[in-house]
Amino acid sequence: MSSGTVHAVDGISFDIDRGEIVGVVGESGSGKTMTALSLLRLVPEPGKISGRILFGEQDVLQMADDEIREFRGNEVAMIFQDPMTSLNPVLRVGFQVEEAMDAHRRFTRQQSRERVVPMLQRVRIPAAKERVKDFPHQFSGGMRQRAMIAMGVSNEPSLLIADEPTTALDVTVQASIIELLRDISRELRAAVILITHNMALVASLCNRVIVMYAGRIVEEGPTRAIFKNPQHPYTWSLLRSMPRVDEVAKERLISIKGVPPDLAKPPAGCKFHPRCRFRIDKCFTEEPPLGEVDPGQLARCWVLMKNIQDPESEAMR
Amino acid sequence: MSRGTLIYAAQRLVLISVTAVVVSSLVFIGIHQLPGNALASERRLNPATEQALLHHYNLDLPWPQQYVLWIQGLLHGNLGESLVNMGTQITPLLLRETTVSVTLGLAAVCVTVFVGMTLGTIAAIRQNTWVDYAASTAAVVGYSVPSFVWAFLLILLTVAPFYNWTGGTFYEDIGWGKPEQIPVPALALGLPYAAIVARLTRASMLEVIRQDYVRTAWAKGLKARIVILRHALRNALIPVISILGPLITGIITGSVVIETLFGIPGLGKEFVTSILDRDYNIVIGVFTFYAALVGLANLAVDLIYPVLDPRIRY
Amino acid sequence: MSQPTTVTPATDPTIKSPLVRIEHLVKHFPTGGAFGRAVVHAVDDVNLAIQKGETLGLVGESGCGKSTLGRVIVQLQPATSGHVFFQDQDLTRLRGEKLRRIRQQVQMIFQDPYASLNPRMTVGDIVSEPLRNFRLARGKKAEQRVQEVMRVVGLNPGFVNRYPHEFSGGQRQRIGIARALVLNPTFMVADEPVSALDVSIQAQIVNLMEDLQEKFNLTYLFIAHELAVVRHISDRVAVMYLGKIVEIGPSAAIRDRPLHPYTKVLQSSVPVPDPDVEASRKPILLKGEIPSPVNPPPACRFHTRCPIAQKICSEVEPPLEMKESGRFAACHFAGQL
Amino acid sequence: MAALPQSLESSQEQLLEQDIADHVTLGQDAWRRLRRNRLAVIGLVIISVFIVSALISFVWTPYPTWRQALGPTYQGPTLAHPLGLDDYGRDILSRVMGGAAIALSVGVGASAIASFIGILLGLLAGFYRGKVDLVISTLINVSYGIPDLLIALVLVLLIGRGVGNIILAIAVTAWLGMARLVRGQTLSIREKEFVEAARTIGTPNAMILLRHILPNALGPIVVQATYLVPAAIIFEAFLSLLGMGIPPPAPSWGRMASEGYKALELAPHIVLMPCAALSLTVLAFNWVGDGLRDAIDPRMKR
Repeated sequence: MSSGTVHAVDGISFDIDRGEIVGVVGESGSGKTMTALSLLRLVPEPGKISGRILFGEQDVLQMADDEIREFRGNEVAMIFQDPMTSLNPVLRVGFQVEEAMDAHRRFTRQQSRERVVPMLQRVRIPAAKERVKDFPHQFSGGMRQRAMIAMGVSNEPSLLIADEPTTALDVTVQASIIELLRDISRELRAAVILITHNMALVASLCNRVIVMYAGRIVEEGPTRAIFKNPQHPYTWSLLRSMPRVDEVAKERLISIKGVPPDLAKPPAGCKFHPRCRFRIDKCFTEEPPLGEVDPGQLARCWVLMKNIQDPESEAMR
Repeated sequence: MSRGTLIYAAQRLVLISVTAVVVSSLVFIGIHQLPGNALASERRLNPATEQALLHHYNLDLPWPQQYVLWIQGLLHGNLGESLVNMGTQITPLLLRETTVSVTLGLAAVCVTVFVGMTLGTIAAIRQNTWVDYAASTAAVVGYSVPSFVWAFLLILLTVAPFYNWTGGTFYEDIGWGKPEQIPVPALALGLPYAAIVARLTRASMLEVIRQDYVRTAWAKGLKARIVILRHALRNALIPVISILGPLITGIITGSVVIETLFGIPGLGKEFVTSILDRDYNIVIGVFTFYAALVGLANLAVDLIYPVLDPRIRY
Repeated sequence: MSQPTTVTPATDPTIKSPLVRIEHLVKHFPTGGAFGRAVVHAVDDVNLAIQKGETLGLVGESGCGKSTLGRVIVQLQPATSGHVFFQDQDLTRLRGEKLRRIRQQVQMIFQDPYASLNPRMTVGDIVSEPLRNFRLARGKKAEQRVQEVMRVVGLNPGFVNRYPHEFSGGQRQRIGIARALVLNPTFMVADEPVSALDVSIQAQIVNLMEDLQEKFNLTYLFIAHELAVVRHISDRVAVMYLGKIVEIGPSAAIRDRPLHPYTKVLQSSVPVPDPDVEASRKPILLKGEIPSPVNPPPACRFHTRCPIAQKICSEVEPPLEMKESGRFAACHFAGQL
Repeated sequence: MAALPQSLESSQEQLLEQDIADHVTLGQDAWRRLRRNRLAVIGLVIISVFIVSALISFVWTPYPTWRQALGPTYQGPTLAHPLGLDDYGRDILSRVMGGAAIALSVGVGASAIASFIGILLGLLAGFYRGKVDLVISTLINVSYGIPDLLIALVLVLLIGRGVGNIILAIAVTAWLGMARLVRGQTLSIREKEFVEAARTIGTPNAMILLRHILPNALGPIVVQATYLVPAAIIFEAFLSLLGMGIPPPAPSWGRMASEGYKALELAPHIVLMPCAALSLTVLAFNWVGDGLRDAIDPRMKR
């Protein structure tokens, strides 16, 4: 592999309000996980973050080590993709939840201990009283993810980041975890960032969607607008490249040709142009800005889908 | 200790005994295939005395019969009599020497584990700093220098002037049994293996630090000390335990050399002496003891696993 | 086939010219239980027929035995009992050279595009290995054939001397397809061929497989855990739960009116990329966990979690019987959820 | 074989040249990484120096390695004798050079024999499993229950002390580790999808072993074989120290150390010179081994 700077995430900026569920969609390597990790300054070495991450009035990137420690798991909690590996295998599940509360001064030791079982009950772990003493390997994947959520919400954070929380789970389990996330976010009145590659999940859960490609936001807007009226060719093609469980006829899928770019050597101009079926000459040389296409909807494209007549047959060519 | 663990340990003890018997049987049979009789050949004996001696040691019988007699003795814990020093019972002799070897071996294991794990952990959490480079370099040098060279260096640097050393095998001249005599041979034995443990601990620690559950621990807002000690180190030690078995066998091997060099009256020195003296009865006896020792050491290591890792149950 | 009057999916009269017929196929694994007696019931009494030229989809959650079934069909693992008839040859009876010969006809596409290609071989070596194994072509002729197949699957034939690690996941999956295709097989088992790929790449592979089927008259068994993908590509779908097939039927029929409650649950669990549909979709949430295949529940295996289970479900096992023409379901209360 | 159509327009994805990373074979890649590893390069240089002096020692040494009384016994380093003289007044430099030949031939010889046996048995045990594996694994596990030095000592007693016999006595136990490694590798590689794929395309067993399993286990095998060389060198020194090594007057480093040990305080150079040569050789091999390991498996790199 060649060395050099990989701009996993480049020029990302977005806001999120309390009570909102924002979906960040993108394929592997699009930088969505890195964005989430940078919010907690958890980007692995030798990664660097620059810019500003404002949480209320505080800039996360300017915080001292002690402050960021207080911030993590307290103000902002994170749920990771793989529940099989995200819990420490040698510590009891209950203890790992208790520890999350102990790390911050919100509760006394005694209170933390007493809150563990109610927390596990809140995420609907059956027989929580008995299972609190179990080790992670005695839990199924779905149960572990519930325990992770219990850990995340135990300090009643104001922002919850869920990084592909259901990808590693079976569909039937997935459905119940999504329901749980929906309820929890309502109860907590917390902001939620859902990071996923699954467009359908976003449609089901989020108010607002951010679509990422090659480390950039390519489209952003209210969920309905993005799904009903996508303006970036990437969003548009992605939506048509997936078979739907409720689809009527066996239609041909629209495929996006080629492969996502190597971020160590990103293409010039628009990062999507090598795979784009609607590109124009300008796309090869100049990167488009993220511009407003409709009230509240932004897209990074010179062309925009609304300017293309009959894109379906164009894409099938 | 759970019932399952006790049953497991009991099964292993039976297996260890069987292995010890099988190993010594193989050596017994192997040695009895040697040409000539087993009595030391240098001594000129008149035929009558020789016959009497052969009879005394049952050497006049065909070897399968000797083997049956020997096995019967072994099952009663009797390993027979030394061929060189007639009248010396082997079992009590080897038991006495085993205490010496085990004391030394345990000290060496302590050196190995404490020095190795501490160095490895520090190197891992200070990854890519001069501390790490120094520790890593020390580790390669540490196990590239064999135990006996460590012994020479340690003698030259410390003990020689202190004990007014005069030459020859060291502890033979001044006797063995004082606690202050243990550190030097224990260090010599332990240092190469400490280096191996350090390398492994470092690698394992670096692996564990990248694990998802450690990231979870950071994301929870735990203090760095807690993340390292509670979440990382304990998991990092699990693979390190797995080399303790072979490592103990290595230390036992090394002790053969170190005991002989230092003149420490342990099993290893007994083995070398008896093999040079062709005292086959003792040679076979030492094999029996070593097989049991290695087995017990490995059992002890295996019993540590479930303590560290709840996923392992016997 | 003890009662010739009963129609099983293997003897489905709507399958006019079956290429593959699976009868009472069972695969049990011994597992390291207390005394080595425990057995994983990975595949239990499966009956199936696959029509020549069709795609049969096999869908189920992790651990349901769908991959094992695929492996037993291509004889990567021996069956515990039962038969796999391929053009009237029983594959489970074939050994050694005869089994090797049949592999010209029966091929497999694997799930993991990274693990399924030997990292020490070039693409050319990988794709030409089947030709060498059966001495079908050598030298220039083999080279030509390899380039031809590479072009067909959409790979640049100039890359024959490259190693797999130089390709992306989707390209590797194409190499795997080329390796299977080079022998001109009639039947392909595809074990989760798109699960490990990025969404934008999945469509490429699905489209490619559809095209290849049309051009070469291939018959597919397409295994996946995603109902949407399976139904998209398949003519008929079989749903598996804990080692048993619980429902088989034409794709469209299964979408419109699933007969087995488990199929219905699966269907309702999958989100759809449409906020309007999602606003009204109510997933049917299952209680409890998937039981262990070591001790599957008695009678109907789904009864412990089924929303409409009755007493009879825990007492009498519902047979997988024909409910309508070409539709089978193993449920006492089929179509009632 | 039916002809395939030339192209399939509809699914043909135009593959662009830049989609493909720079073309490097795995071997070239590993070699490039090894060359960038400073310690490994130093190790290679040290080993070359020892190999060259070992080769020279066959035809020429400053003094004959066996000639005694070249000067005062126990004499420290001088211009005429850069490493000094030993207790018989022999030239230590000449003897260290001669010792290099012995050490390297024992090390490389034992490593080669042990690797051959270990790879063969490990492959068989891992690939065929069942009874073959049971026999080989039992053999390995029982042998692990006894310190290897004891076995070697008894063996030397039985077969004698020539260089060949010493190599044999070391290899008799040294293959165990290699066999265990190769067995483990084989067991894990045979479960990989590409081996299953090889079976589905009708590859015969022998070819699966040679073409698919062995090349993929080669990395760890090479590393282990490299580590076996210094281990065997130390082992030979152990045997010599215990008086069971290559018989005098052959200048084995271990024997030199054990002879000089009596005068450790009086003339430490007699012990330290061969010990330094020994440790340096071992260190060099370990550096190369570490470098190879990092080069072959870049994930393990610091």
